[in-house]
Amino acid sequence: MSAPAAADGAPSGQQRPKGRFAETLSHARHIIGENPVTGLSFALFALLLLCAVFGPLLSPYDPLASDTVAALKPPSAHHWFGTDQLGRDILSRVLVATRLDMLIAILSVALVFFAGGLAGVAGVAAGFFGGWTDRIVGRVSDTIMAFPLFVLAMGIVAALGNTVTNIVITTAIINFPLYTRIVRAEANVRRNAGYVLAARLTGNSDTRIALTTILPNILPIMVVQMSLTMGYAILNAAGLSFIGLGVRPPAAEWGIMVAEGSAFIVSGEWWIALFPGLALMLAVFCFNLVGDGLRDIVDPLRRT
Amino acid sequence: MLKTIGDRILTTIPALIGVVLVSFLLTRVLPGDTAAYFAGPAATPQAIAEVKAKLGLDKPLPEQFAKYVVDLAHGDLGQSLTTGQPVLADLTSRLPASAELTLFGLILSLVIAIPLGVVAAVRQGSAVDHICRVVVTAGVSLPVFFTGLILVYVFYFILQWSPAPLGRIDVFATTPPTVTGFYLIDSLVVGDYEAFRSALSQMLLPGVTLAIFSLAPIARITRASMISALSAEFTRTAKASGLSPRRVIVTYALRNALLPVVTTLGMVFSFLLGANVLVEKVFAWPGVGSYAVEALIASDFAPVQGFVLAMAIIYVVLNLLIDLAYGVIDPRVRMSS
Amino acid sequence: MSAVQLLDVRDLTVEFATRRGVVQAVRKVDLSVGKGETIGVVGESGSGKSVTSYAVMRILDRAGRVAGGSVSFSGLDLLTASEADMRDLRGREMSMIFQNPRAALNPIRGVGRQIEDVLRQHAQAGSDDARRKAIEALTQVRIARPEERYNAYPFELSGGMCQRVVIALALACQPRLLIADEPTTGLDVTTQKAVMDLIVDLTRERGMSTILITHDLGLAAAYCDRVIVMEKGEVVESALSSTIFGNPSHAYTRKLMRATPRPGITLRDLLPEGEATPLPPPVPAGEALLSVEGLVKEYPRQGASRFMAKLFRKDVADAAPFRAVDGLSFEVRRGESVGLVGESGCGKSTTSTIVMRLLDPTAGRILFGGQDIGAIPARDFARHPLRAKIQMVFQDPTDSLNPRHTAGRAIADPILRLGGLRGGRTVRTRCEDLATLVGLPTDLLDRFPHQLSGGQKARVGIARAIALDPDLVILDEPTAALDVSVQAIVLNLLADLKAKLGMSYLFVSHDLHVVRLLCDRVIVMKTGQIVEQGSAADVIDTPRHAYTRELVAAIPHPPTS
Amino acid sequence: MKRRDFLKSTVATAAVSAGGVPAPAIWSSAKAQSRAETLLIVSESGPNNLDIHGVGTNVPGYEASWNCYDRLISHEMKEGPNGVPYYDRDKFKPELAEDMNVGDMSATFKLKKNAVFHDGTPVTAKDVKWSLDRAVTVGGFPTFQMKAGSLEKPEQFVVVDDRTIRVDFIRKDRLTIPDLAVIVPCVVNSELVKKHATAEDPWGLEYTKQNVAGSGAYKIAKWTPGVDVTFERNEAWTGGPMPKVRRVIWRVVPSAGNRRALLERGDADISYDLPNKDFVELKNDGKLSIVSTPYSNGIQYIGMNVTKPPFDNVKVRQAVAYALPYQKIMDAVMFGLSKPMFGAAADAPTEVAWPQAHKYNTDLAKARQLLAEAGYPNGFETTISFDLGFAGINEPLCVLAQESLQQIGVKTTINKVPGANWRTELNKKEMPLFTNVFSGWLDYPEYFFFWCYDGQNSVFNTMSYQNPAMDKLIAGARAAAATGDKPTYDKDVRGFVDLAFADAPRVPLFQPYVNVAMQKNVSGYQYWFHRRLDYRALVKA
Repeated sequence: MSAPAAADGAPSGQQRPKGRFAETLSHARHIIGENPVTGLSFALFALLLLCAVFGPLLSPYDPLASDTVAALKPPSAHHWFGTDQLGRDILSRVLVATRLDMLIAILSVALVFFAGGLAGVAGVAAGFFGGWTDRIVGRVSDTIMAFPLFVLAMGIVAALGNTVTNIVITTAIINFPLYTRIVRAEANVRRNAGYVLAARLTGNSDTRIALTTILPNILPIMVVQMSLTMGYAILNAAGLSFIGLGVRPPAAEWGIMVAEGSAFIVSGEWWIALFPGLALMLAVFCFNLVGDGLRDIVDPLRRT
Repeated sequence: MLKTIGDRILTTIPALIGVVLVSFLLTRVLPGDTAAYFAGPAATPQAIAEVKAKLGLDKPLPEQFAKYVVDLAHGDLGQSLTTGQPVLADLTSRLPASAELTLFGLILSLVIAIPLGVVAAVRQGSAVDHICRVVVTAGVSLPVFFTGLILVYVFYFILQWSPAPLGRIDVFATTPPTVTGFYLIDSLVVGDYEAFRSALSQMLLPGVTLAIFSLAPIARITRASMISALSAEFTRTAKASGLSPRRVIVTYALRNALLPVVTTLGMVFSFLLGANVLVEKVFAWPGVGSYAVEALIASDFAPVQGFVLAMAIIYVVLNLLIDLAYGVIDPRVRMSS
Repeated sequence: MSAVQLLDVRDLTVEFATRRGVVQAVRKVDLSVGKGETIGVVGESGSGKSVTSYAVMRILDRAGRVAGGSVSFSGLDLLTASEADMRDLRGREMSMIFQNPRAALNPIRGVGRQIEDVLRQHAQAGSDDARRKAIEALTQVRIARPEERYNAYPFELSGGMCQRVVIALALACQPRLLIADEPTTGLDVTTQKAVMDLIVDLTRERGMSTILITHDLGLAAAYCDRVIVMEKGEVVESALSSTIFGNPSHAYTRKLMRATPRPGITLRDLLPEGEATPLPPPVPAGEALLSVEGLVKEYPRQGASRFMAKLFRKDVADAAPFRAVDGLSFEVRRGESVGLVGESGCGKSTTSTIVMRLLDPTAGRILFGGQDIGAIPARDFARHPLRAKIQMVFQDPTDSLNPRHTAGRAIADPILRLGGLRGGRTVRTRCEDLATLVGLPTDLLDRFPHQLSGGQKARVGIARAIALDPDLVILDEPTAALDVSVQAIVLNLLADLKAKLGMSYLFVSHDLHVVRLLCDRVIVMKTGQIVEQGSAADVIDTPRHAYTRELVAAIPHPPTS
Repeated sequence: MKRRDFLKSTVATAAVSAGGVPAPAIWSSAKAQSRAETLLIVSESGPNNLDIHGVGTNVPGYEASWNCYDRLISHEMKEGPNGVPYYDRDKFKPELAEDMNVGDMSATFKLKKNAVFHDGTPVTAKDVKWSLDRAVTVGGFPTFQMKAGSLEKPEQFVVVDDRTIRVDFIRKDRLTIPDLAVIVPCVVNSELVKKHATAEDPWGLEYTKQNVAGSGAYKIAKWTPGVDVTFERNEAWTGGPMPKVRRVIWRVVPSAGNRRALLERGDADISYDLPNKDFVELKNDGKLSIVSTPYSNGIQYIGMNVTKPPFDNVKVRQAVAYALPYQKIMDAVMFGLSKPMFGAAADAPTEVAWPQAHKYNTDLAKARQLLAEAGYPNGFETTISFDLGFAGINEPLCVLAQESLQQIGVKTTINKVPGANWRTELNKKEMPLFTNVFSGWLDYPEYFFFWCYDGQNSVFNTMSYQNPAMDKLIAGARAAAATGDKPTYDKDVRGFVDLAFADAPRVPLFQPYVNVAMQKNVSGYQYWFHRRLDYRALVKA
């Protein structure tokens, strides 16, 4: 061939191109460096994971052991967060609860991630919108959206029983439309992209395009959504606990601890509700900010 | 005009049918036994069976559903066990309370969140931006019932700045005559400033609770759409034409940025209706949210169904209104065919 | 040069803070504009021509800052002037117009109001006469029925009309300097001519100075007194238009000039001197490969916003369907290259998409090698054996590559799906062969699209299209998004490949010069119909149809030496 | 406190002056006036029906019925255990009746001459008969309650003349007269209700659900279901001395914390449902007056379903009885506000009374030993259920029980049953282990045992306990009570109490207290068997 290749050199000089992963990592480092709040939230997230894994080892007392003599003691050197009505150590309970709350958040979000994501993709795959699968997915989402979501959650838990499994399933159900909506909207943006048309030209069926071309490009956005919905999952579980439909006692869970403690606020035992409330807030707060941070990391516009 | 609105409403019918069906099925598997409730504390199994037959609960589900739909068509939503009233009457008497509170919270939230989002976008990446982000995220991270309880504790119990959390109006104030059902408006209509003041001070804490919870979505979307509007080419034209920063930000960027905000409002409103359920419980607010919670806890299914249906209809109407608002703001939507 | 310059830029250096440290986008640029002078600033993308103008207007975005030099505007130092002073200058003393005029206008504000905003800001009008003056401004840019247009929103106006509004906005306060940043990019040639003529007329009438920023050397030369050529942030040459074309002194200018398609040259003439090899001999056209008969595509007029339209205007009738393609018949023979030319909205893209079998026609037959492929639904065609035989090169090389796939994977995709090849090694070898064929270094096969240059991406796209030895390749404006020097290379590559592989091309383009260089025959389309077709040379050199004549005449002609 | 008052008043004045119109000043003084004559009650839930005969009337509804309707007779007051007026189980006073004549197989009542219903029509014997007929035939709870006093058929109620009614006994039963003084046999304005009766609803229940058709001391001025009820004094009341309180507002405040805050701030006058801890603290605080009275004939207990292994084994039940953390529950759950029902001295004789303490104590060694003897040396797994409607007490109680049982190897899962579902669950008799409260309106041991331990296996025999020896003792005591055979009665009562303790199908924990918190200026609280408030005696200074 005679046409020269020299005229259009690579943009970033002769430096060996980094792998996609390494590049994402360095991008992430940049984002975190640029935004202190994001950096802090990632650190907090790591701390929460640590508590979830090692919580039982870290807690100074048995979170379930009652000690009626030491009931309702304010924070002190022995009990940093004080004790509750039955004399249980609140610090220990808050630490141990991390695991259950994270479990509810992660499981429910993982569930809806797969269910919602797959339903969305199925809709996309069925002939790039307009297929009956898509219509069904759309109708189901519309129906769920038309419910006041928290009341729907209450209804399902009340009907099926207040086990952790049911709380997880319920949370997944009420978040379902969020995911299908995102998948549909993002797929819609991309369905006329050149590379999607190109994939059709190279003999890919619609289903294959949806799975191998569109889905991987939507995945990062779904991951961002995941971290945001994890926060809502915990708030939702807490709300259910407040009206008595949460997890079963004596399991330590932040929402139920706040709910139990709320009766003691007026009488001055603020610590019973405050510390689990703070833990709850911190976790949700952290998930939200991590979501923001992830969004910055996956956002192609923020890459230079 | 009416016909097109009608057409638009028709498209929401499948979702409404879904809501009716799901709420029916859901309430039928609620653990409580209505018949046992009606039969009283010492009922024998036979007595319960009799009540069951009387209420039609012994019929197969499809038959019960058919009856439910027929009743619905006649505007009969059934009777509440907990209040003993027809559900329709309960809903109509309580809906204004919830609507007033939710709207109040939403307006409060808009008044705070939009300027906050604008400032964060204009000063993108600055300390102000980070602080706004942290504050609004903290707000949405608090469980609403917790916020409510803390506010009551601080502002009513400790500081005594707020009146007793006893519902919509002071116990000893006269309730304004019903015009709209919104106490703030009704009291002004009759010129009863005492009632207005009382209603307003009662609404402040729950309203603030809701507003704190809804700041984040509004502020975030305002910030995001403001950033894209500020970097839009028409904003650059405005700047290059020497327009004042105020004009550039308000007339050019903000007006455009409000379009996505309006779209989000529907989502935020339904989000608030959900949060309302808990807020009403904390503040003894006589709205439909607390009504639904009590009913659900008591396995009282007629009110739950009625509530869900009412909310679904509100949601549909709201989205219609938002579409209309969008058309009013955006000439492209209004005029393109 | 006259002694008193209106704008005098000396040693201007602009830096941008980026991820990889500080980048100098503009380095020690000198530029001066005299009263009544029109200066062209020419360069390829990334040459710093727009940044220079933003620095002058002081509307650089947050990341950019002026690192050195001076800018004086009729004696006032713009770099040290207060922001309030600058605001007063912008729009009143110096104005700017941009490319993509529709986006440059506030979409939800009436155009008249937007002009009023500027007038009032600069105290050129009060509440009583603002409307009158805005309408006057619209009249001056020769907008028909200005009173009616006053209330129009940008989306209701055509691109050319929008650009007139933007010009009206810029000239409303009678500024002394107008900076036009690619004012015609994205507009059709006929519109481009009208807009440029308008700008030149108005600025001459008022004795204004103008800076025209463009990538199109021909355009600059045709309309400017002097031309400044920029490359990588630096000024490489500054000369009078006539001399720059007659006797370019800098190598870059020469290269740029050569690469600009113009009448009376061959493809090889586009390439820098000494790099051109003889063109392969023309292939005699064989039997008909593709014949399209009576092709029609209709779209219902009803959109998603029909509900809105009905709601706000009562008189929306159920309009007849819109005919994008209206009874088209043509053929492409084996080894032939056919150009499909027309302005935006003429139906050329719809036609190519239907031929591509990504869209079903409303009526008509598409015979490919004798088989009516129009009868096979588009959704089933993906798995049809003939799929491999019709391939396409897309307009935007960036958009057409999956950001998550490496170049190698993009090229391998058709081989794996339709090529019947199996085994990592075989496929890899085939990819490397293809890469070599299109002149893509094989070590780039492991890169992701964002790590490749525009030209490299175009090569990947071409390699993918030819991977299955197709009979027909549809080229959808394959060079529209590329700089001219890259375009020259890609066009030559395409010509070489065609000769080598014996393919036929259907080349969709709006650029008559390019079509003439690459194609044997040309089809000119207007509103869904063919107005003229024939050999490329005949149609362009001696157009018979009035529309074709108009198109040819609208192409800017640089002064020839 | 002074600063607070000052703040409050300045805020009020500021608001008034800010109003800028003369009207608010007038409103405000009227408001102060009405505040002084009004009693504000706050509670967790309100009535769903104003008529106790109604279908599914809830407990708050009983309070409305008690204050708005009159019965033929009522109880006298005596001094209770804590010096508070306490209804006298054995002494009756006329209410609508001006006198009562109890014969061998009937009782005759003469109505007050000037007794009128709220609409002004006089109360007649016809109304009384109609009302009693209604109670025994309407079904559900009222009919059941009437039956407890052997009041079963309309034929038992005979109109003698316009102002005289005779109640015939179908059998000798010492509960018949007391049963005429409970809430159910209230007298309804028959003419008024009949006007609203329909073929499907012959007793006019729909009408009386929303409207009061009685002659009682209070009328309902306004009722917003689930929100509030406003009672106005009936100025024409003849049933007793004119009540002191002109108006009662009963406001539903679901949050217990808010109820306490309202009381402490002085905004509410009375509340009787607060967590025990709050009552204890408020009592110690001294700003409010707190009255605590034990439930008459009521206990909270842990029940075991004797048909479900391993609870069919008496040793397992006894092991549970020895494993329960009685004192911990008293301290941490009840905050001392209840009467212990455990740990009676080993040599203490069984009393002829109910409730009374049993002899079990927390003794884990003994519990383990019993469990081993029963064949469960390593314990077993089961579920402990409670009524979510009373989670404030039940939840910590179950958590403590769970923890304690864990130590003898019994692993339990806690099952929260929503309030509405609790009765259904009890009726199913499938819960193996649970906690519950039972208390009888009629304060007689044999009444309690008949419902809770008898082999007829009523809904209140939550343990499905069936033992012929027990049945015989209960029947013996009931017969002896009717005939006044005190020695037999005493022997049988001691017998069934001993048997209940030895067999331990249910383990009493404590006798709960009715706690009422009132502002210091409120007085006149009386304890009634129904444990609700009687507005007629209350006084606000």
